[in-house]
Amino acid sequence: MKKSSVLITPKKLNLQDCYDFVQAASCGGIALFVGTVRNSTKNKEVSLLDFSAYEPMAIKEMQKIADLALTKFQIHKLAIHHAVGELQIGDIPVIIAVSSAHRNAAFEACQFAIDTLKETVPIWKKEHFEDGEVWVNSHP
Amino acid sequence: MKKSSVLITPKKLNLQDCYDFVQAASCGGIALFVGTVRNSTKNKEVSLLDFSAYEPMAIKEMQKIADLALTKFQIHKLAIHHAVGELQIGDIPVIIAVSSAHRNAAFEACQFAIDTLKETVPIWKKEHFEDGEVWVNSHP
Amino acid sequence: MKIQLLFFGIATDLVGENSVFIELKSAATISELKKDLLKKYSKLKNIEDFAIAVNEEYGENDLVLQENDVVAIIPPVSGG
Amino acid sequence: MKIQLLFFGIATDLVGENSVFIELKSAATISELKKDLLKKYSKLKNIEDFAIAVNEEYGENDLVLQENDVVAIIPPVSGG
Repeated sequence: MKKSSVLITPKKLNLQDCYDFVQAASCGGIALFVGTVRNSTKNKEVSLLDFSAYEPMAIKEMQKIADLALTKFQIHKLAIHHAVGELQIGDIPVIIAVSSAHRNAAFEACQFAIDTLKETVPIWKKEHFEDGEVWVNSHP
Repeated sequence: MKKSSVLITPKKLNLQDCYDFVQAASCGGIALFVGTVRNSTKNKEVSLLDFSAYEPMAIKEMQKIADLALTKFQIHKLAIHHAVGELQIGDIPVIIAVSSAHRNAAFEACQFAIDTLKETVPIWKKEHFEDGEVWVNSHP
Repeated sequence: MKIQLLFFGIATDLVGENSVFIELKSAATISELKKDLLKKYSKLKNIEDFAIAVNEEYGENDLVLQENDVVAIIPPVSGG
Repeated sequence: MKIQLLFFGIATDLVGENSVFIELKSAATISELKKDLLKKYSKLKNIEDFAIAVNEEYGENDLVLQENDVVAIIPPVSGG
């Protein structure tokens, strides 16, 4: 049985899909994290975000996070889904879902996965403002 | 604007409803916890669970948790929904959803809410097995 | 004075009632009520412990009960 | 020897390319490549820092490159 679902897609991410993948009769809890596009960053109004990825490598790095989380925490299954392309305010760039028999492991693995994703996975976002655009984290 | 959604219902809980209540343009992350009915407890096979509540008081205690979480953590909105009645394996007794500008506050508030709910809210579950039934936590 | 008792969870099963009205001496505290209850419903000793809520709020042992209070027997909770 | 360079994120914008093939001396290390890149594409100095991936895996500075390696310039990531 596949223990992890790793996905990069230009389509809208689906919370229920992630839930359904991890849900199991042996599990008492599911922790989820949903990233959403905020309307502002450092007090500047964002109009949209554009996500791009080095896809084959990003998939590998996401799979490493999944495999490491499955080793490190007493969890059952996990899903890491990331969107690419143009996202509007309120859209969902990322969903993490983790199921486990006991809830603390699910919470810990979920936080570990999103924290690590933000450090290692080769995905970039460009914020578009009224008056220009900025590659996040890359400011010269 | 209502900052919290507190619900006890005999109907099926809905993940998307909780998500939609907390989601907002000012938020960068939503943490969710979904409790699910496990097929076993202490290695005994569970056939179904029956949840009952002291409803008016349970609603008050859930509201206290919501209000306290909104004070204690830098979060935007939160939902605490609990089901009552007979639940089968895989069914959802509880959903917590929390939105915030930054994800750590959402995770912390979500864990705080479920941990506190399990300590203070007057809701009880009776586990039904092949050979009998047990009120959880109340074993003589 | 008269108060209403509500039983929940395992307490309902042990006592065989959801709700009863009982007579109590004036100004009884929760800890006095608990002693009375354990005498009247000795099966309640089968619960590890129980809390008392008065008018839908948890009450400490030294809380003084009033006429017409609604007093709930709260066995260890197990929601979530 | 010939290697392929891939640019992502802000690096694409700075360099104006997604992908180029370049000639490199045999057995060059990643840190040698980085120096070459900063000479050849001086605008890359505008990025705080960048990592290098070789054939879809992060590489340390002392990693020795091989003919036909696919080498990606990875500016600070910002997914999630």
